[in-house]
Amino acid sequence: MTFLFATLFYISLGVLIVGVALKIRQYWKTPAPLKIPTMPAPTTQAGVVFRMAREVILFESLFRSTKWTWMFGWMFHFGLLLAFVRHLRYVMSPDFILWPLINNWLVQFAGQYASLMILFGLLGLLARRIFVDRVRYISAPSDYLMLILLLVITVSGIMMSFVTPIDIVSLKAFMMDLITLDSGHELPVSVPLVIHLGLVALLALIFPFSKLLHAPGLFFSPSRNQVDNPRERRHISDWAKKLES
Amino acid sequence: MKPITYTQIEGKSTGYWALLGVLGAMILAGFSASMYMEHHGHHVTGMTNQIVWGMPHIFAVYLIVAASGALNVASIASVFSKKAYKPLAPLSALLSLALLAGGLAVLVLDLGRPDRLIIAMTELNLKSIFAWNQLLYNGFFVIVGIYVWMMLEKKMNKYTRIAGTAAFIWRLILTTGTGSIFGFLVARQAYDAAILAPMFIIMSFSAGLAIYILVLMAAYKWTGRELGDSVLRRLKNLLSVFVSAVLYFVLAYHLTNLYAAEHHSVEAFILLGSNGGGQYSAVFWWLQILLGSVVPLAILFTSLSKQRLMIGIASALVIIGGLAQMYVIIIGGQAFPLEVFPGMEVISSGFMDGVPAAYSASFPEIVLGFGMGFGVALIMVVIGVTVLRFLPQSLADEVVDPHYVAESAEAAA
Amino acid sequence: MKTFLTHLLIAGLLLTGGAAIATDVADISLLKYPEPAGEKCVEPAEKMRREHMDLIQHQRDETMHNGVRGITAKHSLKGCIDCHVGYDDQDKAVSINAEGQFCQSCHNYAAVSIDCFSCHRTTPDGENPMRKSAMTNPHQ
Amino acid sequence: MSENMTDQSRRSFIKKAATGSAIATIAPGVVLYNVAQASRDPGEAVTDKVRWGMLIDANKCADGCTDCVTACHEENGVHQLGRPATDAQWIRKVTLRDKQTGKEYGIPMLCQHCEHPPCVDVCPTGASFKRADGIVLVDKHICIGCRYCMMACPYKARSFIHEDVTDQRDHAPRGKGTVESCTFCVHKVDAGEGTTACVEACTHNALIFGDLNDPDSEVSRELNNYPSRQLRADLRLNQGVRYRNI
Repeated sequence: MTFLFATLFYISLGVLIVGVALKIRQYWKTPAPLKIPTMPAPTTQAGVVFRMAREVILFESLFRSTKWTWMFGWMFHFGLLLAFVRHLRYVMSPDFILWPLINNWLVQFAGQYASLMILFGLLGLLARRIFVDRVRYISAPSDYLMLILLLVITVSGIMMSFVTPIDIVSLKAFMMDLITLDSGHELPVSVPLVIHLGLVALLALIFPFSKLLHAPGLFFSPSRNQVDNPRERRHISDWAKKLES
Repeated sequence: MKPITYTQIEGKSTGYWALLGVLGAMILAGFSASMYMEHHGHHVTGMTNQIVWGMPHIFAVYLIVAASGALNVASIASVFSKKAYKPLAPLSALLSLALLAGGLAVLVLDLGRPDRLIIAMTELNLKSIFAWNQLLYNGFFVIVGIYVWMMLEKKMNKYTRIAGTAAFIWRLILTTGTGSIFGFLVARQAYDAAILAPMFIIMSFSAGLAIYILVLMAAYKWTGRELGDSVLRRLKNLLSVFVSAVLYFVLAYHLTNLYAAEHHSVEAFILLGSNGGGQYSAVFWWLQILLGSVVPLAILFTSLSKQRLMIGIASALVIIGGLAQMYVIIIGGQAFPLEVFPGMEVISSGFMDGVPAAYSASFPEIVLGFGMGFGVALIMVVIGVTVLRFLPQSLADEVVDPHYVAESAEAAA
Repeated sequence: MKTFLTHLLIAGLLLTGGAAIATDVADISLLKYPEPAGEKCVEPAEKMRREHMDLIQHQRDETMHNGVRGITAKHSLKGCIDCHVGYDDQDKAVSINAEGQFCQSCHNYAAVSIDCFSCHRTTPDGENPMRKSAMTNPHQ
Repeated sequence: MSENMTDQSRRSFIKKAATGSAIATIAPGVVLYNVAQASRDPGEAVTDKVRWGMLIDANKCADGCTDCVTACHEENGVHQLGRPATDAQWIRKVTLRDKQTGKEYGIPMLCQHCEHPPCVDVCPTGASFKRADGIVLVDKHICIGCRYCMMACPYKARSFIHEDVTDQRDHAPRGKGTVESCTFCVHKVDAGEGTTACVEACTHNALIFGDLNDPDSEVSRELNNYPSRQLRADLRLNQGVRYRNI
């Protein structure tokens, strides 16, 4: 089991990194022939950064369109952030300089209870797909797959946190082995842990091929990352430049 | 009457960001104060083992009481179908949520173990009115939250009345619960009175409305929106009724106590300042009665209240009077020595039996209570009106007043 | 107990090596703590590692509400401390939540804060009944 | 093997301690009998067959003597920091004068271990609780430090721990931010000693501790034979602590 999971982790991490890198390269190279920032748009670069930050942190445009989706979506994502920070304890050595930020009551507490936020958010998003007619109509199986995958990961995590505790010291030893390319520590096998880790690996594997790419993709959306200055500066994409000259 | 349009405020001006900055600084200061208290322990506050609830509780209880009162304006519209109040309702509900959040933030941060907030919610002793209050507070957030949703979303408008009625009933129970925190304390001479629950309800009416008037005036002045005299006239008349009602309850409470011999000494303590109650009788007569009730009534009942500034001043004085009343009830009630040995005089005691407990509020306590409490409440209102449509574009007389045409016709005639 | 300890010690050593690669700083105190006095824990190590908190909490309710304490309190925190506490060069008991001691080393490694010792004392109170019986080398 | 040894050493330790205290309390005479009556199997839960109580005789309580206070705070590790308004006090000495007759009394005040304790009723989390045998305690694991119990207690018996505490006794955990009060030396009671530190320390025999449900216990016989009173009897709390000669 230990070997299996170690292998799985290296493979899925490799796929995740390479896959996302390739995707980002593709996004980078995709031309944006027209100036199409969503109005009202900022007229300076700093303004664009500020708007992008609001988009990333607060999901501003989603808030303006549908409040319910925003509420569940934001709860899910923010909870995920908190839970992620809590999980850093498994991959950080106690003598690492950032350790006090992780080994900290508030951070661990917030991360633990954020799981309930994630759960509630995901359930809300799932309910939206099932009960809102026009959303159900456009929902593909992969939309459900993502939600259910995340739900099972969340529930198995909640199980380990609140119901059937696992041997986290051994788990950390195993994780540290993976990071330091070491071996010798067994994975403390338990059903929820195997489900949790297995599905996380699966998620990493399909991430580069899924809708979850909206995470890096957001930064490349021309309607968000462009400055509203077509009159001050003429917008020509790279390929168009070549044609011009 | 024209149809009412609600819009967000723009939230781009320097003044807006300055306001957010000030409120943020208040919250930060309040949080730092609580960290300081947590780190050093509560002995750095004015609190002792006799005065166990100090300044933070005054602000917290006041804000919680005011929260349910702030909902009153919405209730008048939704439950009692007064058309003129309808445009005022969304802000009223938002303010009530915000004030409750502010009050609870203070209360939680003043706990000995705020890190055990989860325990407070998972371990409930249902015989405790405090535990019931927790359920009432959480329920209030849910019910008023739904009420706001019904008001703001057009297709849900038809349920506004039901949600509003539920919220109205809930807020009455909630304030009864808050008053009962003191009313159920049989041991203390100043409490142990059933009248405290209804008195807290009346106090909530005046506190909530006073804060509402100030927030409304500020919001409309700072955003340059029109606020007609008709709205303010109604609100200030209502305020004068509520302030009078509070005075009536205070009178009834003290008269009842004065009739019972066992309460004579506590009455002398609060009303006359005898046996070391000087600071409490001073706060009672000067701040609560004179400055916080008589002066505002004098303004509201006379032509002085034709000026907006005076209405604002009266509202501010009502708030000060309400805080003073909380001070007298909470601190004064604890300072009066417990009658552990009736008929006996305490000569000496290892723990200051028989003498009034000393209390002087410390700086961190006040910063926590005021900064955190009002900071959280007001910042929620400011952000709320920026992101959602709580405020009518205009509250000019011709928009709001159902009798506007008639009146102007009369005036013309 | 021995196997548990050996495992943990090996783990500690290996991790020390691992951490050295990861951060370039060798941490020799990692998961190293004084040898417990008794020979065997009240429960199998594997169970203790996962459920010690549940066991202690169950015992605490038994003790607080039902008055079950002393030798009948199998999972008492006091028992943990008596057995696992370390001693310094002056033969003085060291707080069990001090750096390098039993509770702290694991809890720090796993980033789990301990709330017990905001109220409970961290060393045996008076004479430690576990001390003489089994400790071979008091100077850890 | 080592488990056995441990148990034995612990057992003998406890036994020694118990015998020691029995000798110390042999003075009132009947206490030993009391111990036999009230003792239960150590692994057994407490029941309401027993109700622990105390009788305090104001006539015997000596003027200026605070031995009970010292002993209590010593026994339970309640260190004083010289700040009387915020220091914890599990027991205190109070001197009273009858307003009519001018007669003076000295009595120790402690948690009255009410049958209907207001502190238990008001506690939002149930941290304040009454054991089956009538001892009122604070479960500090779930105490959030709201101090409502202190508002509700008619006797000022409870203290909030304002500052960090170190060097607690292991039978009396105490920590900043929680509330505490006299425990009737519950650790001694559970060990079958049937007495408290304050009772042991009183050289004037002003305090008697025992089982109020046992008609033959000394405390019951004294209560039956001579009048006594409860403080604030009007509140109908049926305290476990009774006073005589005030």
